[in-house]
Amino acid sequence: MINEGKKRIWKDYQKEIADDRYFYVRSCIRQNFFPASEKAFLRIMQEELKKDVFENAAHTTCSGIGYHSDVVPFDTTMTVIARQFSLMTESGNENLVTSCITSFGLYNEVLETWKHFPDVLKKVRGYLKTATGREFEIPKNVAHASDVIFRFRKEISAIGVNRLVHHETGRPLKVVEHIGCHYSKMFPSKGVGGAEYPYVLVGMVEEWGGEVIDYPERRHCCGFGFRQYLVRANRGYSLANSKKKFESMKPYKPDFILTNCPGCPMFLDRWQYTLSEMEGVTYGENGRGIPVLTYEELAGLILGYDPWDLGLQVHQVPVEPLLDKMGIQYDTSRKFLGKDGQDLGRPDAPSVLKFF
Amino acid sequence: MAKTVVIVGGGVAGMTAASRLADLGEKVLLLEREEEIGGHLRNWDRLFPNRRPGSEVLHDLKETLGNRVEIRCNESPGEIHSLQSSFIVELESGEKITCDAVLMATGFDLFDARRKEEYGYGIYDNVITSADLERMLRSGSPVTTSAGKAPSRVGFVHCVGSRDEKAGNLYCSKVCCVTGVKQAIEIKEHLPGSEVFGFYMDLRMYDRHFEEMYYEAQQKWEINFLRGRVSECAENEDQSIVLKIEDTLTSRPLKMTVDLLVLLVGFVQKPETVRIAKLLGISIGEDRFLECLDEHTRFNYTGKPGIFVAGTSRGPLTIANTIADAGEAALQIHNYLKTLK
Amino acid sequence: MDRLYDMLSADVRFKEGLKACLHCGTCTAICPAAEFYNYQPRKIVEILQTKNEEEIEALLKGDMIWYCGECMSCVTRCPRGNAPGLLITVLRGLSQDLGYFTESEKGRQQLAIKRTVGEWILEYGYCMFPSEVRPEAHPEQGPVWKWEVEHIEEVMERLGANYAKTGPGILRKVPDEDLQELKKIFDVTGGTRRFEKIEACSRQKAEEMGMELTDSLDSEYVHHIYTTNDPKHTAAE
Amino acid sequence: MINFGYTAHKERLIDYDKNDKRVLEHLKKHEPSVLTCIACGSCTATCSAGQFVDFNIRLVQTLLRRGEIEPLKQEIRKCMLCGKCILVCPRGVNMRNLILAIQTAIDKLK
Repeated sequence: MINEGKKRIWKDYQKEIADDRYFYVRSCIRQNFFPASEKAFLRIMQEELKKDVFENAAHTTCSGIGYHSDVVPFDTTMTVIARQFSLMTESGNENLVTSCITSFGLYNEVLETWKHFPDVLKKVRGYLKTATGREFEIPKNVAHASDVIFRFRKEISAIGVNRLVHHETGRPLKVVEHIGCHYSKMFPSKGVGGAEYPYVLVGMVEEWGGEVIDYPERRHCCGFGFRQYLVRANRGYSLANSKKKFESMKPYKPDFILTNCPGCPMFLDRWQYTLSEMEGVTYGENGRGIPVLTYEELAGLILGYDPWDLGLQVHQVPVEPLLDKMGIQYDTSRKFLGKDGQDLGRPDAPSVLKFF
Repeated sequence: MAKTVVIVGGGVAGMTAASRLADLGEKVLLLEREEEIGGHLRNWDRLFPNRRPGSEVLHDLKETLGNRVEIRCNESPGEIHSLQSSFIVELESGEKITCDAVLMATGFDLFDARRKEEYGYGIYDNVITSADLERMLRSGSPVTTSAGKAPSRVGFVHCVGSRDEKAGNLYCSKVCCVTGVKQAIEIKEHLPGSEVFGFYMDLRMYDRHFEEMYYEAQQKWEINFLRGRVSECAENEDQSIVLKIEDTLTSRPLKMTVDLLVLLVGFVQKPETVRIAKLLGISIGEDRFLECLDEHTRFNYTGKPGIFVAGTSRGPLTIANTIADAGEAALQIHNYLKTLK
Repeated sequence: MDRLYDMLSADVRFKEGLKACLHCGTCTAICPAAEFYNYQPRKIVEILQTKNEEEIEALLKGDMIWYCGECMSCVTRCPRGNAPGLLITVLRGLSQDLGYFTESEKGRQQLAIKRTVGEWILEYGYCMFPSEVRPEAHPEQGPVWKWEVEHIEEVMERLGANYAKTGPGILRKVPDEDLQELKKIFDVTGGTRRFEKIEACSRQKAEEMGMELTDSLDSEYVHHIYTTNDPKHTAAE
Repeated sequence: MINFGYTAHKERLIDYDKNDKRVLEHLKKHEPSVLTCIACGSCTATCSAGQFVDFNIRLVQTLLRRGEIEPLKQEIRKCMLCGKCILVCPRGVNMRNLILAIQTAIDKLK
């Protein structure tokens, strides 16, 4: 592998990412499965980097999962998105940052559609006005939250207390990165580094001391496939795609998987458990899984946040082996406690995947 | 200093046209950017379809040319000014040459394979281009992987940078199909134990002896042709390349590992030619090749009196076609010059 | 009746997604669905390109259009600028608008999606909500998720959410007036009409198939479409 | 073990590296015309059996070359051995003999 070749491509795909004053729209999947990641994003942006990030209680889903499972028509989704723009405009903002990759892809698709078909934009303005009386401006800058963390990766590194290296041997940790399909596969120029060799997560890993592994099935989808997971009869598709990735990455012995999409970390985490129960296979060391992290969780670890504040306890594949390698202290006895230390019991141990 | 004709480009087209014009008694100045004339032919080992050495053809062209025309290497036009019925060619060295006609014989560039990012040229060690392979063959050293081993499986990817809207090139480059078949045979000649595959959409074996060579490749050399455009390459741990295509003849995705992957790069217009064309006010097609007045009958005329075009600056051509094209251009230029007298 | 091809062409996504296919297979080569279903995106484009009404009708009534995962990996690679994944969204839309979706096993699943994700959007303002991802229906979510759901308020509080409460934040209660705006958007833009169409056609189909279909997710028909998977869709074991 | 109600779908792709090319190697010796097919489909167009059953004789060639032995076994059974394909092949492939030789090779290499 010739890294210089990748760097040349990365240079070709530089995108504008706003510097401050972001209007933040949340992700349905992340709020359900990795809520603390969104919390960490705001903490990093507001407390560490002193940036203005606005959130509005009135914003909703972009309806993206409904759109991509085809129960919600395009006109409806475009108008729901127009309403988010209206809330942004109303709050005096023009830089939109999305927590979700499906949303990010859809916002781009909708904006491109409006650019090529001005009549469609006119129609959507009419729909929104009729339905809600609202008007809107098109955002000046649309970024994904991982773009924003990428932009400030050096600042995070500068104030960070942990590095992506083995704390005893100094070996850079081996990272497999997985980019959500809708980040740049439709519009390569909208993603940092393009579609074939996205740089958004690689840049973070390199900056924070780790080493990225490029494995053959790197570009392959995690297998969410919207309706392919949502309906039980189709889940074998979803599972098979993740399995294909695990088998391809396993020989490289990655220390963890880093993701920038809401669905991917959930699937890459849960399907390891499912495959262990279904086929008796595990993909990590000594009967363990390969830990899966969101970029905010990783940034939080670099900044020295408590792993349980980052929500690492709600991963089905335990992340402790990674914390041990990084030399991060954690209190196992507090892993499953409530906010004020209340005893909530603990999850059952899986029968195959090593959990405790 | 006065010259009758300035030929821009000393490749196959330029050399041929210069010879013919000299035959016809015209005074010619041949400009070549590189340190030597010969163009891409200098880099090619053997030629399709008969696999004779390229150096033979180059030698022939040079010999025919003799020292009948003035050749300037390391020289190319900076500015060209149109006067009433003549031109002033201003060289990069600052020298100004007055002439009655200009022949654009500027040739082509090979497609920059790095732009097909999904193939990983310049990233994966064992992805090379047809030009790289030709260089390997010309050097006489054995064909090897980046680790210096003899490859046991070699793949050829057709249409790299051609027939591809994403690369900005909708056209067919014409000569890559047959080059791919030629090189596949050469691999088998060097490494009889290797398996060789060609990944194609159509094999455009349009000229005399081409189809026969394809037949020979299949029958004698047992080269496998799979119909499907390579969609993606990735590198395995051992630096071999895993590629994905649809085997369109079974309608199923297909995955295969090769030790060496050769990208058959097509033709693209030189940016320098586009610059000169703009300077001269001659038209450029959507494919960026130079437009001619009539594709069937007046293909050496640019539409601007005194400015002619020959060879691959007006689109992909084989060497034989280029030679024929340049000969015709010389005759047309000669006829044009007569009208001036 | 309008020609199906014209109805498809009226959609801007169709104009964006269908140029001219040269059957090179770059889409199928890397398509996750082509690998795990008896499916090729190339075939979709091939059929549409024929503009043959019978073939397009068969497409709209068949299983094939429902195999795609809409990952859009095909869009990156096509050398002719086609977007099979985008064409799928248009085909699926029309299949539902014409009521053809109930003719295929995979198409019938739309009712299950409408009754879950579709309705959650309007009820919660989110595509999903923890209380709806029931561990017994989602064993793959594992014991940690089961533990989370059992202690949802405490866990969400620990993780910094504003779970089901007013004001901004994670999993907040989306204000009623905003949910009403969402509903009005669905009414004005055809979202509600699609929901109604999915319900009406599914009820008719359930009757034809002699299955019980009430408003409940536990109805026989919903259970049937949610779990039935004919082996013909995939490679043989 | 938990019953999830589904299993991981099987791959449909042709994994060329893993496939069995021994039958092809055998055929190269015993029916060398196998090498020259250009997948034009003339054989399929004229095929007698193909008029009645779901049989694509051109696919026999392709499956053989890819080393897809299981589907190949299924396909060759459908041939009526009428030999019309030989008449139309522009590359002189003896399809009829090829099919007989495939069966022999499969039996031999079992």
